[in-house]
Amino acid sequence: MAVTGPVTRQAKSRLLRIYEQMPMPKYVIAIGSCAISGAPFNGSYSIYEGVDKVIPVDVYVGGCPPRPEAIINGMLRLIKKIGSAQ
Amino acid sequence: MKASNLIESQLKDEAREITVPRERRMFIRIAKENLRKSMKKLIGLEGLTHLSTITGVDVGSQVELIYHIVYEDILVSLKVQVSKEKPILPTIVDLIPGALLYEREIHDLFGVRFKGNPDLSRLILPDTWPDGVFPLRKEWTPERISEKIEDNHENY
Amino acid sequence: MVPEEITAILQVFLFPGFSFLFSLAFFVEWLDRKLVAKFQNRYGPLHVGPKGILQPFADFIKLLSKEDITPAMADRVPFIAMPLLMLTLAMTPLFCIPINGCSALVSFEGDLIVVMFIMTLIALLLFAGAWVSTNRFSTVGGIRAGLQMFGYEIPLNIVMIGPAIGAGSLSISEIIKWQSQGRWFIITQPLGFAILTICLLAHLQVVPFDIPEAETEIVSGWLVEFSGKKLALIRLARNFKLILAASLMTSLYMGGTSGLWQPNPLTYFIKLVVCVFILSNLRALFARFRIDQFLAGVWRYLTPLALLQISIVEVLAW
Amino acid sequence: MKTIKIPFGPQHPALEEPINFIFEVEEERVVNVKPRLGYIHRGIEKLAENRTYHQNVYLIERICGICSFAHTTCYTQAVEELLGIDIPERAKFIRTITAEMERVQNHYLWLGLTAKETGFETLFMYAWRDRETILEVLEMISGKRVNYGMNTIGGVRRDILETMTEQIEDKLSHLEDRAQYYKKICTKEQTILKRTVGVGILRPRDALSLCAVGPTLRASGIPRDVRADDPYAAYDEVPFKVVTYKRCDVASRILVRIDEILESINIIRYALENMPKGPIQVKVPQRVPKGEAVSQVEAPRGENIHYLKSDGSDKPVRLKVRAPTLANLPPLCKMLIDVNIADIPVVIAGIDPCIACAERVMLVDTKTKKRRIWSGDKLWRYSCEWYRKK
Repeated sequence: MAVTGPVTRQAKSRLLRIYEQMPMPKYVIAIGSCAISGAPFNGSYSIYEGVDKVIPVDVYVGGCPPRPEAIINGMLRLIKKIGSAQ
Repeated sequence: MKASNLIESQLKDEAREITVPRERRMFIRIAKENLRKSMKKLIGLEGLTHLSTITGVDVGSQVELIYHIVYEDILVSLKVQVSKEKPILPTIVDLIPGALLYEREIHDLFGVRFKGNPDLSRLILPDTWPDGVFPLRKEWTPERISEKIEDNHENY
Repeated sequence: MVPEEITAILQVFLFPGFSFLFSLAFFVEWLDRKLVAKFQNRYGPLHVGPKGILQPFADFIKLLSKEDITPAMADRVPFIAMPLLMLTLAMTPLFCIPINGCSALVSFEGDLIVVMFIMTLIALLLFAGAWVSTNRFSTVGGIRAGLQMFGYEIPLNIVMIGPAIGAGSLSISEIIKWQSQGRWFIITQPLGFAILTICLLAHLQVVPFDIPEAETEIVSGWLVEFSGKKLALIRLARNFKLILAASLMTSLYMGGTSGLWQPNPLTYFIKLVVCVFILSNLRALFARFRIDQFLAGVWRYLTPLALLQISIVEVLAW
Repeated sequence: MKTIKIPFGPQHPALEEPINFIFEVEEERVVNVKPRLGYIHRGIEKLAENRTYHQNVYLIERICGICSFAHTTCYTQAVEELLGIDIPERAKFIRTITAEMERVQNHYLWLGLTAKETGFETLFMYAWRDRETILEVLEMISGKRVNYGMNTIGGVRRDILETMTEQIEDKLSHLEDRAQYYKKICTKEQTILKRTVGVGILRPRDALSLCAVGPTLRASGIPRDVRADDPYAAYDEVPFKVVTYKRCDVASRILVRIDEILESINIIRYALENMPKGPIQVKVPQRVPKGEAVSQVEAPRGENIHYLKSDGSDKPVRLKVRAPTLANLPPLCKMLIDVNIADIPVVIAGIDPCIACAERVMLVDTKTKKRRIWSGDKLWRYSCEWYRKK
């Protein structure tokens, strides 16, 4: 599951619901610094500082917005991680 | 400057004070009572009037609402003040249907109630948001807000 | 074990039977995905196997390994049975299509009617599967699939009867023998071939008519609740439907295995690839119709044209 | 508005608000619509009040990934008006050029997504491939594909050098004939016409009373464009035509946007030729004198309004941002009345919502009063999650 952008208070319940609906094995990749730590919106009353406050995250891709190459690199790492976990 | 003179002539009796910071801009302060009257006049002018948005500003004990209206090429801002204790204003949704969402947003963030607005339900803030907390008011500092929210719905 | 029985078993399991059809299914899916990718100016599957040819097989294995969720509200037995049924139903008509030489494994007078019946059964099964998985999307998807079926069934069946009347027999192998003297029905009945392609597109629920599975409107229609092994079987069944559609087009209108020289599987294979090319070409060209536009279009244009085609065949007996 | 393919990463439109529509439906016809926002409400206006003016530039840029330059232009103009400074001519021209490039990029993106909504995959792929060319140009100028970070209070941070102009030139001509090609398709291709003509009607009278903005308004025949009515940056020196169409449906919105691509390309060409020499930035004090300012900008999706109030300190008292999509919501609700359920995504895409249109469409069947919640399209949820694989 690829999560981008900050997790707002309103959207948290839906994120959790979708996470549970996913068939096993589940992997989450947080794309963008907003998803990693809430980036410029830190301190706002309506967002959580990062996706890992809500669901476990496997791979983080930094950048705001991250470059396409960075995302592809993130995906490759995820695939390696899946391979090693298998 | 035909358009601006036209507006001035129309609103001169209601307007308490008119300032023109630069061409194509105009700020007019009006009393709460004749908000609807001046709005009707503005819409009455032939040509194209379009409500861009309503801005809320917390000025100490009062909440100031600014109605930004574009007429021809001039951006007119009608400023109305309403007290924080009794924040009630007549709605303008019947005059300008487009104002519905703006009024709901102001109601969410500033707590100003618009008499006559058909539906003032939550627009921006989540459903679990505690009533009475109006984030954009100065007295609600970010710390107070987050602490009020934490104890409100920890069950989430 | 008498030699004939061995060869019969070999034929059923090996050559024109299961293993050949399975590999053909994956090859056809790969071909379709590659062609559509080429039309859309992108690569298509690349990494698994040479030129990505093993990608469909890899998808199949991956889906088998995924967790298989049966929604609590859905009634279990039909929900589980539906993909299996769909796969078997999609595969059986392929045995009536002659691939090796002029006669199919199972060829008797009237096997064309059996094929038509099974194709309608598949569409019905799809509607039942959607209804069983009690998800709002799938119910709407199922209703749309049902509606779409009413639309394309009649012209499809009429147009499939055309060549049978022309060749004077209801068995696909006879039709091919009749066409082997070079008189392909595509030349004598071009209108029939066009209508057959359009209806097969609707049968395969491919883009211009993928209304039951419209991604942007109802996520993935009746497919939404199937996951894991069930989804793998359904996708495999869809590949078989594609082979069935392409081979129907070849055997009924383009002379199946009969070609310039002695009938053999190679000519059938080439024509199959040509038909898949036509189908995926159409798939990449159109936007999706709404269900009411589709029904209006079918009842106003396709059915009368199909009747016209049949009357021409009846009168002139080409 | 994105798909589940990996390469469409975060630079995909960072949309503003995933929205929840409540439709009341009689069989296939929609009877009433009620929007519900807030899924991505990040409290930007509250954050802006405890950040300095220069920090706010980065915050404002991240309101919306696609019209980020429009937001920063609007914000910096408001601050410059309060400071009473005038930015150098060259900076004005660079702002105009980058704004028009962002418009071209936005409209190509929108064209692709509308095609995706109607199920036309190929046009979606083609439009997005062509969008890459304009993204390369933007990357060459500003170093970033989306949130360019070009704007700062008092001018622009990067210059458009002479060496870049002829590269930009041939990329623009490529984009121009692609736009002509798409215009031919969108007027002749039967399947697109079937799905867009006569769908989502917005009559001029409704467009005016509901305060629609941008291409949605201009597609109903009303020539209102902030670049013409209240020229900012270098728009008073650059000649251009306001594009309007009369047919008031999704098809005319497609044509308005394609014509605007062509118009923007001419503006960029004209501005590149007679861009004056000179500095591109002016030194600016930290503290802004007391006062208030309203600034308007024509973002790709419509009119963008920023209201800024300052009290002499280095932090704004109040910053109000109204993005064009909020203004286009009431007209959208009007358009969605008595529309076929299958057309809902197409009509929503019509106003090019800067919303993930992850609409959780709740169908309230008026007869049976049964409430069916349709998560309209889980794939499109912006702030929550994309499926990793279909």
